[in-house]
Amino acid sequence: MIELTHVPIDYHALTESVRSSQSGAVVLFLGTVREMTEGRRTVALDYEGYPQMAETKLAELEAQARSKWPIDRVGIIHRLGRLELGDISVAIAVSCPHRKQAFDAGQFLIDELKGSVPIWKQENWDDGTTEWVHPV
Amino acid sequence: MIELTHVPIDYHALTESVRSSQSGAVVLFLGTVREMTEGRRTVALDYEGYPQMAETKLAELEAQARSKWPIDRVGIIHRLGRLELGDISVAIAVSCPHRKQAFDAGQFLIDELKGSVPIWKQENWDDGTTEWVHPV
Amino acid sequence: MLQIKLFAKAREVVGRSVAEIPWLDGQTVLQLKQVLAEKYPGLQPMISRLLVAVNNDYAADDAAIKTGDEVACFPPVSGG
Amino acid sequence: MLQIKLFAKAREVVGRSVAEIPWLDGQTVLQLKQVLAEKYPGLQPMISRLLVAVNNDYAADDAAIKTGDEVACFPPVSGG
Repeated sequence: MIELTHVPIDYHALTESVRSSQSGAVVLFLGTVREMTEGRRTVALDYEGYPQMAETKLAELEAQARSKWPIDRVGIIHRLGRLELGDISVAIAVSCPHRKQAFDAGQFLIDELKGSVPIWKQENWDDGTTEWVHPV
Repeated sequence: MIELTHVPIDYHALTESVRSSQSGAVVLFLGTVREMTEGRRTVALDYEGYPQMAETKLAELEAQARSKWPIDRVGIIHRLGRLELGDISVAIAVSCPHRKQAFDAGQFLIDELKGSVPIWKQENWDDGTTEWVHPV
Repeated sequence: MLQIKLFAKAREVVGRSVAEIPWLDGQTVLQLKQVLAEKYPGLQPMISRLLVAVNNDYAADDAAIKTGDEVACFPPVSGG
Repeated sequence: MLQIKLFAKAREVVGRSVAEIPWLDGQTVLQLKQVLAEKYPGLQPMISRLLVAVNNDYAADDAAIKTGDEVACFPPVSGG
């Protein structure tokens, strides 16, 4: 299941959707809005996406991950719009027969998502300025 | 938070308990009862623990993990007793400023838990036989 | 004419989410970037980092674009 | 007398969750395993894999045990 949403992510439902008695391991990753970045204080992040292409790229990532690991089920939800401190921007859940597969697949999916899925975020610093985030 | 329990694990509450605006990443690991193991079919697992020592060892693991990664919050719950297919036997949630730290810490905690925490499981195969699981 | 969806800082500096420019089939991604930067000077400081997607996939500088393609232009992604 | 908590297959083959054996302070973990295997022959096939914990920590074969210590004996762990 791949989804872009403007409402809070229900990661509990996402995790339930990947559980299965065929799998011994589930890994869930949550990206959340962190207050401090290199000494500067964030008050909110604005996420903008290119929805059709983002969904296409996420489906490609799922296919790549499935070619590398024996994934049972996988779900990815990315939120768009204004997010406050602590809010969940992205949730990735994956189930596999064994734990190392699930950890590796989960880490691959979030690393690749950050590198190739057309979504952008803008910092809203506590001094009132805004700044588009450049990838590291 | 470290806990041994005989009731179903509420991993949603566990995950909420580690979320924090100081952290950009949460990783949750769930171990679940898998039906097939090397071609044999499980109907249930019975988990037995040595509670005082298990809690001591889990607290030591948390301290070790905190010495290796900048962990914000961590929670570990292990279930004991009879578990059916798909049930969650263990849940580990960890939050860190960055994602690689959270993945590495989560994987360390489940790997070490399986190696040193005094809990044992017994297979109930579908042919009616039972068998204590030997670590691999 | 070719329509180009714009996102993030590219959308912001251009001041609109869709740009429209005259187009000859066979012109390339690199030519698109040059035409855009000429028409919208705000894009010039970021031109070397601009990405172009054609039909929901990243396109290299030498890829040809034809009218009717779905085209988008944006800075490096920063989601997650 | 020394009380020894037994878990998993060790508990099962002994048929009880606590064993009690005569003990002289200063005897070692290795001696404990030998005394247990003598008293409970069901433990003999697993004696080389048996683990002993003293006061909630794993104890090596040459560690000394004294009466009053919390002692447990069990096979390699398999939780998770």
